[in-house]
Amino acid sequence: MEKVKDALDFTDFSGVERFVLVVFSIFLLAFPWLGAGSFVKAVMIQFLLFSLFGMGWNTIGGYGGQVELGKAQYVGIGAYTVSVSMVWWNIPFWISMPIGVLIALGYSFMIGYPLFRLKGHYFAIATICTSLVLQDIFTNWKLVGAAKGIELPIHEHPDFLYMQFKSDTYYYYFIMVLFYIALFYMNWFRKSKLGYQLRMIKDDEEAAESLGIDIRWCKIKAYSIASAFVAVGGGFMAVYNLYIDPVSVMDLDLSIKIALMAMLGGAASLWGPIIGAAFLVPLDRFLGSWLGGHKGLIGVDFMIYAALIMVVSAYQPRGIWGIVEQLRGKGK
Amino acid sequence: MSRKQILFVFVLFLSMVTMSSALFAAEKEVKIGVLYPLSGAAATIGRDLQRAAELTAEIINNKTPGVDIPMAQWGGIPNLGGAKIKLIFVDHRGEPDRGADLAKRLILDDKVAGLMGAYHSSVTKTVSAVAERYGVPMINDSSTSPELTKRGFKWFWRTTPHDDYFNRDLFELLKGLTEGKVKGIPAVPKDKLKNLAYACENTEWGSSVAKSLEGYAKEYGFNMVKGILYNANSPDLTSEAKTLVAAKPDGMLFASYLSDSLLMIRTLKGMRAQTNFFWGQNAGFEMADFAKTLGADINGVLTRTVFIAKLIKVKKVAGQINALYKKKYGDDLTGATARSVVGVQAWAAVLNKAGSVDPKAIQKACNEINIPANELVMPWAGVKFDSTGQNVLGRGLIGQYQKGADGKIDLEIVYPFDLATANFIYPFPGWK
Amino acid sequence: METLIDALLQGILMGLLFALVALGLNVIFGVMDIVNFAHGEFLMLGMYTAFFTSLLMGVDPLFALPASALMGVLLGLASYYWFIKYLLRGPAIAQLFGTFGLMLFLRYLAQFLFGIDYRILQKGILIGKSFSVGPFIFDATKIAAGALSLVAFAAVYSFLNKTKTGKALQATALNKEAASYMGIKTDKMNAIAWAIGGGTVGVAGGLLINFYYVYPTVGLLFVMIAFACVALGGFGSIKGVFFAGLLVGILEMMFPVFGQLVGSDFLGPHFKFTVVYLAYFIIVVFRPQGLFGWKK
Amino acid sequence: MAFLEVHDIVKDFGGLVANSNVSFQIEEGEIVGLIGPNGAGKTTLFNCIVGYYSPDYGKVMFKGNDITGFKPFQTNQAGIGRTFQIMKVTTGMTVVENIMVGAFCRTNSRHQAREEAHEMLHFLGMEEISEQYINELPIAKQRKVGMARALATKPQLLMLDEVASGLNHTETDEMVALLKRLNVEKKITLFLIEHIMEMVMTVSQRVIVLDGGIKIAEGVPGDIVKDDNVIKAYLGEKYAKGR
Repeated sequence: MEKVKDALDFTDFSGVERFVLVVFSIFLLAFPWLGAGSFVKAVMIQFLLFSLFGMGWNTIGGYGGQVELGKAQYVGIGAYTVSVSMVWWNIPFWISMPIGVLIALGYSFMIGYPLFRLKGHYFAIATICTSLVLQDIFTNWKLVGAAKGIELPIHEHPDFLYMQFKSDTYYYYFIMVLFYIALFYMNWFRKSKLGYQLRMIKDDEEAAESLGIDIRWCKIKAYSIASAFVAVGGGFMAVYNLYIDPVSVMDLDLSIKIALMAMLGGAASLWGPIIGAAFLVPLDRFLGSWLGGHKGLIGVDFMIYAALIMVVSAYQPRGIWGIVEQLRGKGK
Repeated sequence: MSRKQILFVFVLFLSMVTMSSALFAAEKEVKIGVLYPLSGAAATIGRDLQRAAELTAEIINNKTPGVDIPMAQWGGIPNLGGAKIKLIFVDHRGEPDRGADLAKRLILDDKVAGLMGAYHSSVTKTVSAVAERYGVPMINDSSTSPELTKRGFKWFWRTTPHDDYFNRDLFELLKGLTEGKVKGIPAVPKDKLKNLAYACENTEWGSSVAKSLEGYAKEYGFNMVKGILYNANSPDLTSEAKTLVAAKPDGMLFASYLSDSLLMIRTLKGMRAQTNFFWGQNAGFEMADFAKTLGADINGVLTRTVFIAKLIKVKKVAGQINALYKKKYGDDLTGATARSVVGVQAWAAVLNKAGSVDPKAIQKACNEINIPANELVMPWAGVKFDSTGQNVLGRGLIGQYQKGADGKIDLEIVYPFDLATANFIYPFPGWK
Repeated sequence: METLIDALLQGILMGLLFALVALGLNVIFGVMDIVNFAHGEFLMLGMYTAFFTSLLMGVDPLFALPASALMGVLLGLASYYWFIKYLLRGPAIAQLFGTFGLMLFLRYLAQFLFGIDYRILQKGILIGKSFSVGPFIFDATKIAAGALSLVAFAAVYSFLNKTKTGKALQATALNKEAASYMGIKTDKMNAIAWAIGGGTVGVAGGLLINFYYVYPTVGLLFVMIAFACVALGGFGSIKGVFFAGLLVGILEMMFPVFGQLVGSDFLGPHFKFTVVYLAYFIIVVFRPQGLFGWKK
Repeated sequence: MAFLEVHDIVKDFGGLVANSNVSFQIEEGEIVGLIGPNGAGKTTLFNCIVGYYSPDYGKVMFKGNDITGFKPFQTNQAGIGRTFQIMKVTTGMTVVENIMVGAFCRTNSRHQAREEAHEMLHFLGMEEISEQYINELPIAKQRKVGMARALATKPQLLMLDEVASGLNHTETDEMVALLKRLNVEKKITLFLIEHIMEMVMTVSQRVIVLDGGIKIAEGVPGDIVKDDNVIKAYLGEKYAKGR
């Protein structure tokens, strides 16, 4: 009960932040009725999805300070579990998604145990490698469609059990609910024992160890939590796109995007991943959509995107949220 | 200014607005959303596809002298009051989820009458799923995964033949070779080309080609001695090439994109690989850059395709449209780009038959359409969809790169036998 | 047996090139503790430089090497002074993403400037030539690339160990603070590291253009392997990256042959780089500082 | 059975012997100092006990349990706290949050941890800096935060690494008073590495002297100052300079 209270308790934030949160929430709730176009709606879904990913990454990458660049493998595990069990055994989404999360958790413990022997850059590159290995395996694994991927059967009528709807509005509200669960969880997490211990580990591993913290175990736990988060998002991707293949759900690009958004928004802050996704997702989609069709401008959208990443990482390594805090005269 | 004057100006302004909108209304449009990979790994192909589609739309929208098909004299869709086709291009970068989002944009925001694209079979899968969900017709011009038309979709049609056709063509050619049907050479004993080996890139397309090749090899009584799937993004294909060469096959079959096809041929050349023939399953092998880059090295290499510039010898309209394209962009049409031309042609014909942009009417028109062969740039018997949405009148070509008298490398048609434009070079003459 | 030896030799040739690509990455890392994601893009620009120099000036691509080396050095210096310097204030993760941004920027700048076409050189002394030794056939370009890679390694190695600047560079790599007390300017050392890093990868690009095609995203193919090489050999170790490069080359070449010998289609070439990544993971778990690493 | 027993600790860094057969005991409630010249192997010995290094040979017993080869977090959970000579100056957490992390060692409740952290700050008289970041504090305060953090894990034995280095005279006196208070009020056994002789001599009940990795003397401060070996190894040099 105390945990729930903690999760819903935002009182340690400033009045402005809470006000923005309320306004933002009202906006999110009302959004489908504001008459925005479907592409904007699709972008909003992407935004919420990547916020979810980013919040997950933030546990290990932000609070734990570990350069984790292999989250896509867990997106893939979530997406593949949902797809495979739906195509083969006709298992509803609401059963297969938790199974996917469990598999992701189990796998993350298995991988995390050796992985967290490593530190710094060795760790970062090892996370990339594990993700690539899993992607290669899925690319060649005939049982799960290999490179062809898996197509989910389209149901004639909307079906809540299998999460199939005609209108994106339903998907929107579904991912929004997931987003809020994640937000509340993260709000609890940052105040939890593990949250504090991770921040200590990030600051000073030696000192953390002397304070009775089992560093490796803490990191593994955070890594697994992050993996569970992205596996949920992966399951959503499967029912939303109705088609997955190793490239769309397991690529290195996706791993980097997840980490990049959280980091750019502001790692180790509750709002960071949300802000990051709110900047980069629309930037990516709208710029791509506007400029992509124009000959002679191919690549310009990426250059703008890249320049933004460069400027933020050089100017304020704590990300956009860091800039906001700086402007408000808080922190340094 | 007095009130009267203001009123006057206001009325004037209003009337101008109404007039101009009425003027614009006269220029009616039908919007078709086109999804191509305009950036990312397949951007080169995407660019060419876009060019070809644009050119075709221009030909249909404006009366074009010198192109002898009825469509070129329409100046818009006749049954839609001369409405112009407006293609809205979007860039999916080869990402299925981006394709799906863009398809929603095209359908719901841009209110397109239908969709076309998306080259990558994987993207076509998500895009067609969106189209199916919203009940909007999609004519696929350029994805060749056989599975696309095996899904029971009601809003999906495909003009191009799929990979099964092409792979069967190869074995038909081989069969013809043993029976002496091929232009310019006597029959080859079957045991001289019984053993085959393939190397296919390991994404959706390559791996399904591999599967289908194995199936046909069995059916036609050939022996697949080695088959490998490889990663097209590999910086080095030496070990793949070695594996192939080590199997000592009579023929090597490939499904490769551009970068890996170049690397593969160069690597094989470096090893002085010996075999009787090389065959490429389109994509990399038939792109303009393939011949430009490899030059005389590929004298004798085969590629499946649906369009070869030499077709202009046997097909007038192909020559005319090709000339327009070449004049504008400097290249000949290829299998990929010619399919894009047919895609737009099919859309124009369907819209004209439907006489409406109502999806139901278009659906009906698609199911009933029958475009005669002489209106297409392709050497097909026409465009006519079966109940799965597959065009049953399409057929593939097999071309062979041959060094002409002027030393230039050109694609000659060697299959189907009735369209052959040159003598078949067999066996592979060896590396330069 | 013959195929095994052949694979081994080819693997060594390829490995030398992988090592050369990874060398610059490791010099930069050794001195500054930064993993440069944009390294592959340096390679790509080196390739373009050699390509255009050779094409426009009509010289053989081998003689375009100095141009691409120069391009690499300038690129390294420009990146350092105009961008990387400002990244150093932030945590490691911000640095990583900073260089990632640089990577995207350079890649799409190249796409904007040079277009998306694949470009490959047609003419050159060595291009398309091969010769055989006994049962083995070698690409002339690959032999040349391997030999020049050895030269480059020797040059960098002796620079680091024989010259005063090189020793200062090593001192900085070992302990930045101590080195700066001794009057070594960290800023200058960093810049030199970037110059070497860019220069060597520029050379690698110039060599690569002899048998590989260039297009804006070509760097990605090589940079992942370079990462694995650097981490495998040990961050900051020149010797390490050399042997790790060879190891990766040999592994990549031998694995499919091995699969063929045991008659398994499963162990085919489609897993050849998977094996490299897996090997990295396993080795590093048992030896967390890489094969030759000395840094904690 | 003594509170902490160290038997024959040997630690060898690739030929460089840092500790060689060091043995000693500490009784519950004592304040023991560990001194020696630079490079005598003091910090290595500390690290061997706490678990940052595992000794090549020898045994560490704490309250009758063998804790040799324990990881640092395990020795901490067993009841040994430690401080560091150098606090990493980071901006990630405020003072109170730092101390809370220590308190989390014994509780899972955030509210209890926060309460305990505030109690600790109160005990140390540092409530006014609770919301500051460590890098905003002077070095003496930083040290105290480090101690507070370790104390929050409720250790029975607290090992302090050069807790007085860099402090001025008043600050050192305050530190001495604080250590004594800890020993009396909180019943914590203290074991300190120290460089500043005067401080060790005033605060310790017993002193152990290391030189070149070997224990050369052990006894009450009064005797140690007179010990020939110690004077030769350590004091001698220093006194000689002084004169």
